[in-house]
Amino acid sequence: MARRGIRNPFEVHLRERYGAPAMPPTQATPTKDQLLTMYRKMYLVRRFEERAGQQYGLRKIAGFCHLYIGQEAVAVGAVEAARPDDYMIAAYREHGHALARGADAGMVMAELFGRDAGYCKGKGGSMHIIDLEHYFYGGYGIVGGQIPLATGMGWKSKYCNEDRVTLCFFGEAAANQGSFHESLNMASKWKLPVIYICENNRYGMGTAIDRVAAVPEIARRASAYAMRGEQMDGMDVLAVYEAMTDAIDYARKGKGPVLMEALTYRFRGHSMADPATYRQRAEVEEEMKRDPILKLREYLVKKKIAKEEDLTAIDEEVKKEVDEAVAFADASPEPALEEIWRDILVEEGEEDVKPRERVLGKKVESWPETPPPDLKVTWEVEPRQPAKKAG
Amino acid sequence: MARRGIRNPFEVHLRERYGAPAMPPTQATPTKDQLLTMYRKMYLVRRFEERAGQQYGLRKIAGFCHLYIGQEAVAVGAVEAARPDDYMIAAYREHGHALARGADAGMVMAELFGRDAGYCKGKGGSMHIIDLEHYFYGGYGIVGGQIPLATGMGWKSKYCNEDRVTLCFFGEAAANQGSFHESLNMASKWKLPVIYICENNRYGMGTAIDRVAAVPEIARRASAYAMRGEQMDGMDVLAVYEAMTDAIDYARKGKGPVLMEALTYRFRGHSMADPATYRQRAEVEEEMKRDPILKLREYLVKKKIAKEEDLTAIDEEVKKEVDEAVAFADASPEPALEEIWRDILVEEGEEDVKPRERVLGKKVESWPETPPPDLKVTWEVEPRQPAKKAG
Amino acid sequence: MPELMYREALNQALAEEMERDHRVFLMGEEVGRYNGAFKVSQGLLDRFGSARVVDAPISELGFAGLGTGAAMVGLRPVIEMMTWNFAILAMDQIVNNAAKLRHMSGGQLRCPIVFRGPTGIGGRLSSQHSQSLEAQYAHFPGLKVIFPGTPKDAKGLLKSAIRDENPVIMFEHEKLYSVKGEVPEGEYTIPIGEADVKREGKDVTLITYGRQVHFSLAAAEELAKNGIDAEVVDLRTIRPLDEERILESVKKTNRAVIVEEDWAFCGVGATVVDLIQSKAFDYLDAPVERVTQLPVSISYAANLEAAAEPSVPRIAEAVNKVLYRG
Amino acid sequence: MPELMYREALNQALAEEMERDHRVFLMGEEVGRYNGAFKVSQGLLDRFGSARVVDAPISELGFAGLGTGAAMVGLRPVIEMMTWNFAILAMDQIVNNAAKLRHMSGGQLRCPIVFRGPTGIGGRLSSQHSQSLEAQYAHFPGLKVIFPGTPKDAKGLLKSAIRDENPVIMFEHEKLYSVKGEVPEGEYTIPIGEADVKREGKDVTLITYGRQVHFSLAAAEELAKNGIDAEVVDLRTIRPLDEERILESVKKTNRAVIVEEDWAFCGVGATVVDLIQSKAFDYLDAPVERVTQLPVSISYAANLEAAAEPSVPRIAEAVNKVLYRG
Ligand SMILES: Cc1ncc(C[n+]2csc(CCOP(=O)(O)OP(=O)(O)O)c2C)c(N)n1
Ligand SMILES: Cc1ncc(C[n+]2csc(CCOP(=O)(O)OP(=O)(O)O)c2C)c(N)n1
Ligand SMILES: [Mg+2]
Ligand SMILES: [Mg+2]
Repeated sequence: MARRGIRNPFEVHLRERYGAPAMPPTQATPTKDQLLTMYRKMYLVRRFEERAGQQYGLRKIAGFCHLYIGQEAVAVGAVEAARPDDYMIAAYREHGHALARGADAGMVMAELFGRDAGYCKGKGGSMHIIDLEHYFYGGYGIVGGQIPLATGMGWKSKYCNEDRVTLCFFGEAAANQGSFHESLNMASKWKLPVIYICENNRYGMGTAIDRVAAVPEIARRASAYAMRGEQMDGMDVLAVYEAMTDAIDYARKGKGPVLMEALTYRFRGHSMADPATYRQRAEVEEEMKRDPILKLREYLVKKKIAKEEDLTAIDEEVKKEVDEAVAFADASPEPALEEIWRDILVEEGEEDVKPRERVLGKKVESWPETPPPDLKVTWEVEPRQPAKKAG
Repeated sequence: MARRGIRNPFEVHLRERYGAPAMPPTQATPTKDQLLTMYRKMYLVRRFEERAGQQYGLRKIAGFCHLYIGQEAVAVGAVEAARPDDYMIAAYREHGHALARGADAGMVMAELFGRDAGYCKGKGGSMHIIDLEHYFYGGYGIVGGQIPLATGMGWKSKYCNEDRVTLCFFGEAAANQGSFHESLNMASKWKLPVIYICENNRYGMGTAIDRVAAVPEIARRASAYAMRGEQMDGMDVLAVYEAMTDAIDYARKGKGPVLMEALTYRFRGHSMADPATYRQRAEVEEEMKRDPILKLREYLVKKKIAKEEDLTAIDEEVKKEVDEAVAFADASPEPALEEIWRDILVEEGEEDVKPRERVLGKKVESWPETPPPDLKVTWEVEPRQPAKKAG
Repeated sequence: MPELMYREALNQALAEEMERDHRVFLMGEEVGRYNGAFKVSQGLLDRFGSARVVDAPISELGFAGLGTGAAMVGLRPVIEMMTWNFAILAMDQIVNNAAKLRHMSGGQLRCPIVFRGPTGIGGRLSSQHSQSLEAQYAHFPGLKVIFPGTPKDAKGLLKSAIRDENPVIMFEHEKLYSVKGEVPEGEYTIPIGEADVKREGKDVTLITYGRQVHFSLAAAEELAKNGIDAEVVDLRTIRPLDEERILESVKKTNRAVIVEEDWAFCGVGATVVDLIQSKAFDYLDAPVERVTQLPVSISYAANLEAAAEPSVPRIAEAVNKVLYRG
Repeated sequence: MPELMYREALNQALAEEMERDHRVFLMGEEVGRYNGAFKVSQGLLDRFGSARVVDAPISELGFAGLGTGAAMVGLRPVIEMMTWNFAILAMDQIVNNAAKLRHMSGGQLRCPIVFRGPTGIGGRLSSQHSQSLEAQYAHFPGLKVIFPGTPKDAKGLLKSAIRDENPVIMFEHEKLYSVKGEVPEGEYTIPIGEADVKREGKDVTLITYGRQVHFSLAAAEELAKNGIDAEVVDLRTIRPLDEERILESVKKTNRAVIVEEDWAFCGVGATVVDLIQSKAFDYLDAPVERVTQLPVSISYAANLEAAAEPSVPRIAEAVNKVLYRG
């Protein structure tokens, strides 16, 4: 089977399914273009994050800065499986998600620098990268706080009768929050098109998930919501792509939400401030052998989809792009002081900011449409059935 | 089997077990005394609640007043299976729990009247009956709010190396709260001796649980916490007694918490203010056929454990007790006005109020002991194991 | 003008706005088949269907966040909290998300949502169920906070709130739902941010909002019998505060009493005192007095509950104090 | 006296109290193996074991409630909130349970618990992570609220809080943890409810708390160069407020400036203004001024963050204003 072949070179975890039965696999095979795109994006995220880490060391970035290094396959594989106008939302470890979605690296870096040319004018910083042009809704700092938001985004799609899905990323430690429980119950009951993607990197800050969770395999918890739950190898971009293709198809067809658990690992500390002494060196080294970028690279070469040189050329391009991003961020001034009063409340008649238009003067073509006031709501959550008087 | 025999005359639901395997049944057979005590208590609760309803009609009780009629078997069976010094806590539908525990009916009624002779000096009212003499900790009005409290009470027992368990009652609608999720995860992870007893009366106010829950069989959700979960027939006091005896034994032996789901029904509206028009008359009538008091009565007579006359004599005694309770409450004055300033903060050196002592001048013998400052904490939540430095 | 109950006025506002804009939906506990715990949503499920009038599970944090997320992508949710006491569970979504989306996104996102529901001392419900929480939300930039005292204001302000592009927190008082008042026929709105002089007077200014508007007006009538002519300023909106109207009145009367049901400590009235003393200090003939709930938890017992609340005699007493009378 | 960092002083307080009373345990995210997100609990797990220094799941509502329940039955929990921003999720347990147990039970229950953790503008963390929330808790009867500004006060107040029979909310400022100060050797406590005059002066009273104590002292030094002699009153406890010490100082200087990092609207300072104007109106030579955070959400950008905070020049400006100077 071709699909099995794709996963062959990787040491994959079993793709298990819990709860509601999964759909038959969709046999998603990425094209060569897609494979190269995924390679490029993963390397972009890696390189970007390495440079962000450096810049943090140079004190050009401050506050918390959570790097995505090691987890690149999750965001990149998921984005590749989704439509560009599917909604996407994440937590504070979201530089990679924004970049995978197509955000401008320079403007992301400028945001990390707290500069005017950042996506959020430097107001949000590392934890709040938001790029609506790419349907990327951020970037949230309260653990678990974005999970109800995603549920509402899914609600909107159902309400407006769209076939859009929402991808919601969060960590395994966030699954211990009440917001997870309340959201998944509602999403399942109302069959909202949301894919809840738990990036299980095994640690929430310094705490291993099995120290604080009775059921550390988050996908298993789907059964408490009569929801489809599934694990995928988060260190294997093709496994993610394949599993997410299935899951998205399922949700898009209106069958309900899915809880996906990506088994992954972060190679760095929780944030730039964390020396990560709570992990054994051997464990980290073992996991680094499963580096998702190296894996894909080996696969592409072995399968003769690309030559070493082609990939090295991509690497070089990406390095340049990231160098330029840093230079771009460096060159941007701080936001003007009067910005302090802006964006607290929407003023009468005020338009929303389109970052690339504002910063680069580019005409922004894609932007999430707002439903019109006269939209037809055809959905019924449940049959109308007034009860009769009791005795 | 004798135990099967006990349940014979009743139309019981299957006693299912989910999640962690249950212990072998303990073959709990109540003695004749216990059977009569349970009968008496169930009828006391019934009668008390009927009179409370009347008094509400007479405007002697105000605010919200949630009657327990129909659900008596749950609190009574559970209390009978527990030790008197096991902790117990419930929500706002708790008159029955307090009475089952042995609270003075007159003082409960006085609390409902908002009088000085009430358990809480009339400050708490119907939703906050608290009787520490009987290890009954209330009485809480925020749906799901008592579930974390119970978890902390169980924590204390473990911390102090007691073999005490905590019984925590809540409704099925409360299981949709984040507090349920967060509590059960911690309790299971730390193997706290808490029995979470979900009284599934099928409605949270006017909303049937299957309208708002993806998994309306609450016990099934235990699997998300690797916890023992089990359903019991909440209209059958012997089934409750038996299942709870097992569950308490399991928790007391340190095997961890249990999620028990009592399938029950409330015969009245959500509160006195609720006409309950959201239920079909036929449904209510059908459920009333399963009246737990009638069932036990029939069983006692059929099994020749008691004669009709004996039970009628108990009924008469109870009626008198409740009449006296009303008279007692009527005779109590309102709290003194300076009470407004008391019980907001504990003042230096202030003693805790012992209600029966304060109101009736009785020497209170049993009272939850406070652990001494020099108690030995022998429990370790997890092995101490400092991690080595990562690379 | 026809007389309507406060709850009916709110119901009209909801129905009109849902008719006008199909992006508006109402979600909360018991809002649908039960027609609302306080019957504010009477008939709306039948009229608008179950996707627009939605019975939520008891998951305040979850559905407050769901609404916020839906607002982020263009819907206009009205989230009913059965009471604001329960919404403390949802405060994170309101304060950390709804109030900050515009800011964190540097102007990309907007969050047009209304969180509304009853508050205050509802009557014999004890301490968990009898809280005033308007100061809690008014504290945060990024939110608007309204608290109408009459059916007319309730309807007009709710309509403005639903049309507002920002998150609006609306407090309704449990004991006002059955209070009647004149409500104009046909379309009208009342702008957020405008206080209303409910009674003109020249001797003292009573500044108030919510249910206390009625107590204040009653006190003004009492005081009139003693020849004291009180002006009653109904804030209606707590944030943004109508500074101008407050100061104008105080500069005229030179004396102010603030009447609020909430606790005094860090309450709305404290902010009004601050405003007056900092911007009209020289006009004041006496320190500003406040009539608030006593600094205690509210009891179930009738006498303790009543004694803790503001009352007409307590208002009159405060007025006499600022007038150096009695 | 030895110099200690604020975090070390807190650590000492915890260790001493845990030694003294075995009912005391510390629970929170990362308090154990990680030794605390801000290292306040450094070494405590090793010393006291995993039942007394407990790494909790990210379930703020759950473990705040667990602590409250444990306190109800006789333990004395210290619940660490990684920051108070996250504790908004737990507010229901604090406000609806811990603060009301004594009341609802008519005096049967007590709830000796400390909720503590960092707060304030921690430095380049944007709006969700930079909030001041002391006014939120100070609002409610049934809670005590403390906010020490120095290592000495931090240690002494935390020890008092742990021994208190009531729920105590303790705010620690993120930026104070590495600030050093003298801490007496040996056993001492600082009573809850007592303000402290950190600098005596006669021209104007600066009333402040938390990190702003340092800004206020720095401003006083600046002002001294211009011949202005400022008294700095450090509240230390926000509720109950030390009314006496505040009024005494204001009656002496006749001028007051309140300096707080929190937002102004319904903030602590508003209540202090109310106190002063209502009880020392005739002593005031000028309206009370407030220096607070601007009414905006805090941005990540360095310049916007800095401009929103109180600062020495802003304090000096306010002092000049109440002195009708410059
Ligand atoms: C409600 C809340 N509690 C605590 C924190 C502090 N905190 C930030 S990230 C984090 C760990 C989260 O771990 P996980 O969800 O697994 O995501 P990861 O960082 O591994 O991507 C914690 C405790 C927070 N930001 N919000
Ligand atoms: C947090 C919260 N939300 C809503 C309410 C209003 N309310 C009180 S009881 C109730 C229904 C609870 O149903 P369930 O948990 O099944 O218990 P039952 O009343 O059936 O015993 C609701 C919605 C509340 N008290 N607290
Ligand atoms: Mg993680
Ligand atoms: Mg129920």
